[in-house]
Amino acid sequence: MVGELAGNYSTVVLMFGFAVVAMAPALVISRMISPRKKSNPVKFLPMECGQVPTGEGRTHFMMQYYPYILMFVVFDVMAIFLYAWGSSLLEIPKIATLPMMGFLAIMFGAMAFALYQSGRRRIW
Amino acid sequence: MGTATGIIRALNSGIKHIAMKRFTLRYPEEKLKFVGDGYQFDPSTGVGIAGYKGRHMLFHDHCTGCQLCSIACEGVAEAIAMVKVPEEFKQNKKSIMPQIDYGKCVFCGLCVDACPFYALYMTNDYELSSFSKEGLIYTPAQLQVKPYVAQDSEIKISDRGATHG
Amino acid sequence: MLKDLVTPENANVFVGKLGDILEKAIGKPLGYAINWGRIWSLWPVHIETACCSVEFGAASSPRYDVERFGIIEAFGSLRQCDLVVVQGTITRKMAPRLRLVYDQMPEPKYVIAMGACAITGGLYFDSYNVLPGIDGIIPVDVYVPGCPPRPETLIQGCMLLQEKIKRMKARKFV
Amino acid sequence: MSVIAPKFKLSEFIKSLLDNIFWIILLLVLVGFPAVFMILFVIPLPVIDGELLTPFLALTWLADPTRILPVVQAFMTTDIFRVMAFPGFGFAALLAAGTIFVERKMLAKLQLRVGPFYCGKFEGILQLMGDGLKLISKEIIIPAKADKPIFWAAPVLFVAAAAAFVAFIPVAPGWVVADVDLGLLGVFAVIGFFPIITILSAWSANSKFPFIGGIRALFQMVSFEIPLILSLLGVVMLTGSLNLSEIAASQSVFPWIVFLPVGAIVFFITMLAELERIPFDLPEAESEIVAGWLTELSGMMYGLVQLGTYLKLYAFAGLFVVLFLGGWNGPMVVPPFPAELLTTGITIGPITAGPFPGLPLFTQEMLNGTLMFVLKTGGVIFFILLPRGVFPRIRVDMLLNLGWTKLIGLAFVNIFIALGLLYAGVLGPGGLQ
Amino acid sequence: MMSTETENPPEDSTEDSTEVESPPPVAKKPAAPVVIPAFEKSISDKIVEKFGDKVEVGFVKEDRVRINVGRENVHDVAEFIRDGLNYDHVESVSGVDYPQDNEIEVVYHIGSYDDSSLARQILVLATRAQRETNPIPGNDATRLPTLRDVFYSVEFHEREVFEMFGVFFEGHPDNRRLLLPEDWADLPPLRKDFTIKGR
Amino acid sequence: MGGLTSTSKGLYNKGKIGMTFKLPPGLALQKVDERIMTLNVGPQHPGSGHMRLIVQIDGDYIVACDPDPGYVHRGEEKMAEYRNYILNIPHLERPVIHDSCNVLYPYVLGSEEILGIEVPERAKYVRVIASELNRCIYIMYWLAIYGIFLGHSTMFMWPAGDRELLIDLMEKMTGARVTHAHFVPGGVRNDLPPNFEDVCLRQVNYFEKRIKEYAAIFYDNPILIARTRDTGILSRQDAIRYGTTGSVLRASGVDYDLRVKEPYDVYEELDVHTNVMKEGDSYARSKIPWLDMLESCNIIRQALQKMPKSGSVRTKLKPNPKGKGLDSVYKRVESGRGSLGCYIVSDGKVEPYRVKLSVPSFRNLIALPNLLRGEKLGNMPSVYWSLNYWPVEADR
Amino acid sequence: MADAVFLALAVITIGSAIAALELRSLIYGSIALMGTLGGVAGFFFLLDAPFVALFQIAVYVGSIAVLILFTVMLVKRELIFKKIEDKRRKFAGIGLMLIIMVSLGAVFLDSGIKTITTDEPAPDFRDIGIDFVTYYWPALILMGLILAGSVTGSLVLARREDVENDQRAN
Amino acid sequence: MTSELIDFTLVSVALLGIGIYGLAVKRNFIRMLFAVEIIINAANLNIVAFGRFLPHSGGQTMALFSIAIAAAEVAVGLSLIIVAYRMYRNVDIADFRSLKG
Ligand code: SF4
Ligand code: SF4
Ligand code: SF4
Repeated sequence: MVGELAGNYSTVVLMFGFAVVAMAPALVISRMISPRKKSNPVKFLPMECGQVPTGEGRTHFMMQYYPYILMFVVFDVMAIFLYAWGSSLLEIPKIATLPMMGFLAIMFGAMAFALYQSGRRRIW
Repeated sequence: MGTATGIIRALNSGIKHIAMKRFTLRYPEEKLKFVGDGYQFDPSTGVGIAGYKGRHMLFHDHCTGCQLCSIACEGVAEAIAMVKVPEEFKQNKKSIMPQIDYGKCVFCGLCVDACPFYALYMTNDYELSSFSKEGLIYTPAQLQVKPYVAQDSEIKISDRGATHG
Repeated sequence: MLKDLVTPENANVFVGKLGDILEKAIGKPLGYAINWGRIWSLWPVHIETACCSVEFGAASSPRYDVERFGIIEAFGSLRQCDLVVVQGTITRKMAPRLRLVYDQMPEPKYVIAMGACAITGGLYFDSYNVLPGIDGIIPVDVYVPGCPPRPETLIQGCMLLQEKIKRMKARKFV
Repeated sequence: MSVIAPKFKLSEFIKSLLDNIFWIILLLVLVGFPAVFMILFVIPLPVIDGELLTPFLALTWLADPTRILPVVQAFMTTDIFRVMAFPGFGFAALLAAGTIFVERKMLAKLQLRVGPFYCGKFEGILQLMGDGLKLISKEIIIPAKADKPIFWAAPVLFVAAAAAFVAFIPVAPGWVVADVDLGLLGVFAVIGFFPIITILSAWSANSKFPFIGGIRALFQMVSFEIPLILSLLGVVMLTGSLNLSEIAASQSVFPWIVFLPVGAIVFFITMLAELERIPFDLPEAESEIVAGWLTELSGMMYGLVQLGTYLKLYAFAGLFVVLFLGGWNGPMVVPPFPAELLTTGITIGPITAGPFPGLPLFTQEMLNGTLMFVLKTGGVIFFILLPRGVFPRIRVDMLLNLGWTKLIGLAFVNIFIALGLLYAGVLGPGGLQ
Repeated sequence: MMSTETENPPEDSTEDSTEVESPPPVAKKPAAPVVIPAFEKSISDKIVEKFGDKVEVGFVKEDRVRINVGRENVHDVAEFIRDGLNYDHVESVSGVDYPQDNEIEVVYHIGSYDDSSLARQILVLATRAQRETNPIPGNDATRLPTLRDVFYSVEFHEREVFEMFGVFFEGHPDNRRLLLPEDWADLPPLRKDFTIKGR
Repeated sequence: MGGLTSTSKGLYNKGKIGMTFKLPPGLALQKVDERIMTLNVGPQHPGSGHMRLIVQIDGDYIVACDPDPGYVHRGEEKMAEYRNYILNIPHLERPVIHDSCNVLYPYVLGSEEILGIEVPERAKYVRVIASELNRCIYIMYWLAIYGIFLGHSTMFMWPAGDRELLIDLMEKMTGARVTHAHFVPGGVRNDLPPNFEDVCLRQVNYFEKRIKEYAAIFYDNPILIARTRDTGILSRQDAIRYGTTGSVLRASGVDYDLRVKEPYDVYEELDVHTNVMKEGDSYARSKIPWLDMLESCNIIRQALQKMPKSGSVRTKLKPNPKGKGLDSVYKRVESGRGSLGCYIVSDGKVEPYRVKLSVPSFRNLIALPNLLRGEKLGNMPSVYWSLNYWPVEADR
Repeated sequence: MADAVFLALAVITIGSAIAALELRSLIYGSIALMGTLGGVAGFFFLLDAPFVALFQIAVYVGSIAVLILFTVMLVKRELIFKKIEDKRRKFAGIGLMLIIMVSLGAVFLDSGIKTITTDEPAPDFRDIGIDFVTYYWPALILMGLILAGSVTGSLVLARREDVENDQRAN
Repeated sequence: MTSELIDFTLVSVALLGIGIYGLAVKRNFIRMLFAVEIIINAANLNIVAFGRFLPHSGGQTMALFSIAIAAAEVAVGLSLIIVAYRMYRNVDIADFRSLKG
């Protein structure tokens, strides 16, 4: 039957949904029973250590560390690929480890280069 | 390896302290004792040396209304005002006595130093918080009251740490 | 017919009546519970204004440990705090900031004026740069005198504040 | 004290409606409860223990409360119960709340002080309740230029994602919310949501400090995800399964930490980082960026994020236990269920109660497994909490360096150890386990 | 009974000090100490030798030497003090207002870390700026050359003197307000004509 | 800023002065203006204390930092011109209430010289004991805040608790926890209480034992070392050039301690050891005060031994003492933060003509913008607080 | 049951795909894109390919979406929204879309796959791992090369070694 | 009635159409990237669906490879965006055209 495996995973969604259903009312109730005063013009300004905020709030990007995010996208793929291999390791012949080692070697090379690049903070 | 030993030493030190005695003085139940070894406090009259951070105590039968305390305080915090008191004292012809505003007083004790007639003293009654500013102004009648002193805790040092008790 | 009945006014009357009933039914216990929660969870905002902050620090040290009363020292952001302990002198440069901090905090919020300086200006009553007390800029709930107050006095002030919150009315339910 | 507003406002109306719904529920419970029994005669009832539950039987609960036990038992096998109560949300939230309290008390003890003490008569036991009540009655401030939908949704989603994470953790044999073949991969998939929620929440506040914190959190979580994933590969290789229950069951003799200590250490460190605990709490570093990405969250939003954080903490600790410490395996300490309760009932003095045919609600294995699991989880949580008292916070560049060089290297060492163990025949088919 | 010593009874003249017609304070120190310490004397001699009557020795006490300079020469003298005498940092810069002389004195206390023979010594370099009755800080004649390029450590001190006395330091890169509120519009507060209330 | 264009000769051109070398060259590109963000750190900020730092950051690096003190400027120097020599005491110790004996010390020494008073021998010893105790109290508080700035909450609690041992001693001695007003021209206000020596010795010994335990959790903690080593390096030349003082100076390798170099009161008779470290980084700056505390314990023990067991502690003053005509003195002492000078000008009236406190915090502040430039944002709290800076004192 | 889930997923996926392209705000667009990706992951679940589904969530939602969000936040200038699309172009695009949909859909509906249905169990996920290192191993190596190349290339692209050129751009 | 191959195929076709529409109409690089992602997903969906209905594990393997390559592509594409943004402060394709001249 198509789609029978999906039922197992539905509980995760159920859990997720239950948390949403249980927590959203908490916010609503909180909003209902909490006092509110609107009269204050500065109250809703962004908080900035007792100063009236200046400038744009969303301009901080640690570009010095940007390569790490780029690396993450690629090596995340690699790491989960390894699971496909690792979980079936007991069933495959030993010789079949070699391609995986080759794959790892290539990735190590790339990782070494990437780490070297990201270590040079001045170019980011 | 130095890093690993350092981390383990730090963790060890932390865990060791979980077994140590607590240092906390449980304040509303226990209060620090101001008598005993090394303290300069006279529990029978309730007065301490000038410099104790507690409210003042005024002996009505000594005060002559000479205003010297008020003058001394003027250079510090202007906390003392001289007010009329209803009773008559023979040493106090003008019937004025100091009234202290603890919202201003900084507990420096210069007024105690200044009083030549041994009428004003500092005590160790420090529980002065109040809901209003007016509640902080102590009239001569209030200043006359001898503070109730129930302070009995002091630091005890043992092998497993210092505690109060 | 029915359209005439379901007008905003009628709905409002209906809701208001229900709200009243509700208020009577569970408003009181809920208010009590909320007040109880507020009493035991006073988080002071992290604003140091002058030297009294030393004794404020001492009050949260192991010896006096205000966390026993649910007061957490060194809380991060003012958006999560409910108590301003004005720790001493407010200079003219600091006053607008203090006001801003107070304004930006969420309701309900309480103020403790700690130290002679915060109450009346104290030692600096004649200084050119010091405010004579903070009543002028923010409403104060409890005054803690001293220069600086002993941590015991501060704790006593916090207990007074708890007393005061207990008597305050929690917000109406509806 | 009438509350009639001069003008009709939809929000107020909805608010009042909600109140009324609450009120109606109250009435229903009082009046409607007896009515339920009437209805019982009309609707079809479930089969329990091969026996149809008749309305008559159902009504006899009133006479004999023990007869409700089969129904309870039947209910406990449903998904709803698992999600809401036992291995799911309720249990995790309880443990999370306990963690918060224990953290405060333990930290206080380490620092030679008392911690919460007066709230609740005994040792401040009600402190959390006080905090919760306070938070729920606290105003929620939405900054003026914030992106409102995302700002509102982020705390809820955070809790929900943490709850979804909890769903994968097996507590006792058979007691897991989602018993899936690819549990571990599911965990990775769920972990991937946290950086997104964090950065969206930080971005939506439109304020400087939250955004710095969010960016830091993003970098931190993202770069520790890879060592996290890699460090668990060893276990998967040795077990040959991605099902967390199977992995736990496979450790009945040795927990994997005996063979893969390196992986366990790496996983522990990455876990600390993913949880933003000291020494890796850079996204919330007060002394640098106020409260990091939590800066603009006020009132119950903050409370929800805290709840989510501690749910996540529990889930990670549980994952550590399942993967490295043998899950529910352990010596049997819970005594077997007294059989005479089923047949003769229990006699205390003059009163005899029972027999209880519905019992036992839980099997002995399940109770023991839960006990073992909770004990081990408690131990792991202790070690997660301990660094908070011992270490200072580290810096973001140190953190990234640590994650990308040292931890990934160690994780690969761990993989090769596992490979070596497998191919040398120590473990795996024909080996020890 | 504890012993409270009451040494200072009546202090009645705290506020009104009209009894003494205060002598106009002048920089010239009349009474030199009886024993002039030798080492300190040698320091002041070196300066006098270099600059002649451009400088004036205020006093030579134990560990303290005071040099009074006119505002034209203060930069040169300071450079000589640094390069020739091995003093290397300024401990404090204080202004003193002398309304009677219509001058504001700026006093640099200069010390040395590097030279251990000078460790005890403080060289007091005093100079005077013209005082304005109606000051407009920064835009009037109350000016002095900055010593920041000679002694880096005076940077914040000079900023402070600027806002407290209105002495503008020419050549100082960053003559902004430091301690006072941003909206301070009164007289510079440490001038003598700035009186505080009730006193 | 600035300061890199120094045209002067001699000492200043020998070494590399420029902090610019620390800036990664990519960051010198300030024209990519969107990358630069201005942060207000303070005054309501857990990592600022009572001041504001205007910090410009590019990603994780600080491009410029402009300290903005003055939030506690209370005009003490102006007030001092309106009070006589005695009444000045309470407010002149407020700048650093937890180091109040030391902050009052130069003023008292100076006014003694102006008023021409001799101090009894026993009073001098009492002063030394009080001042050393106060130094420890100050450093413990400083250490506590340093701990919390580094995110180490235990390191806030332990010092803050253990310092109470010494506060207890001070309380026994003077009656007050922090603001003692104990030193007056002519001696000290109160004699030591009976049996003080034993209590003092016991608590100081225990205190010393306690602070030695901080090594494992703090000073030898590898994470702390990795975090503070090589951050905010102040070279020896720069330390001298900026005129820094106290622990900042000694951490940069300058052996300068006024208790040794210019001993006041009875320090000549005591054996004082100066702690010097070469590195000049945050770690060294944070370790020096700790070593200082151990040294202070030694000094206290010596002083307790050598102190005359009885005798007067206060020379009586005339009422309303006056100076002898126009006079000026500059006295300095080594406080918990460094050399603290007091410049008193008297014109022969009952009030001083001008009192100027040259406070170490204010002097160390000059180093801050230079140290922070090119540093990572995460280092800001540790570098800032390692300067041994107490904002209230700097503002006066 | 499966049908209801299928329908819901289809609506979510297609709806959020449209939203991803049409929402004004790029941030919301990215969130909608996440919805699309998640919806496709849901289809994978329905197709009994949980490994692919979880891989999709972990990689697409967990990392690619993060990267996209980061970039979108970085390039948040209002310039992005300034250019208004050509109306005609838009209609042409819609027409193209409809043509493709209708023609391809007709082809599929017409073809034999309409009748294909299966009752066989789904392949086990372990087969994938075995496939990887046995039959498809050259592809695996190629895959490694592509990934390595992409990380190298993107790093080389994104860095700013040519600082002077950059200044010219200002 | 359970869902069948044709249903999945139709969804995939719809996604493909939307993707092509986006690619054709949108002038914003990031949007175009979105469109590409949608197309890739449509393809993946087809692959996996056919793999399921003609039971063969190759479908899933193909999909895995495809996702991985998509990740690589996104990494490179976003780097390109960053570079372009840094140089032109704009993410409009029309402006990139000026690169030619
Ligand atoms: S208290 Fe002393 S000084 Fe004050 S008025 Fe009375 S007698 Fe005079
Ligand atoms: S203690 Fe000081 S401030 Fe208080 S009344 Fe006496 S003199 Fe005034
Ligand atoms: S009351 Fe005293 S301790 Fe507190 S701030 Fe004012 S002067 Fe400082």
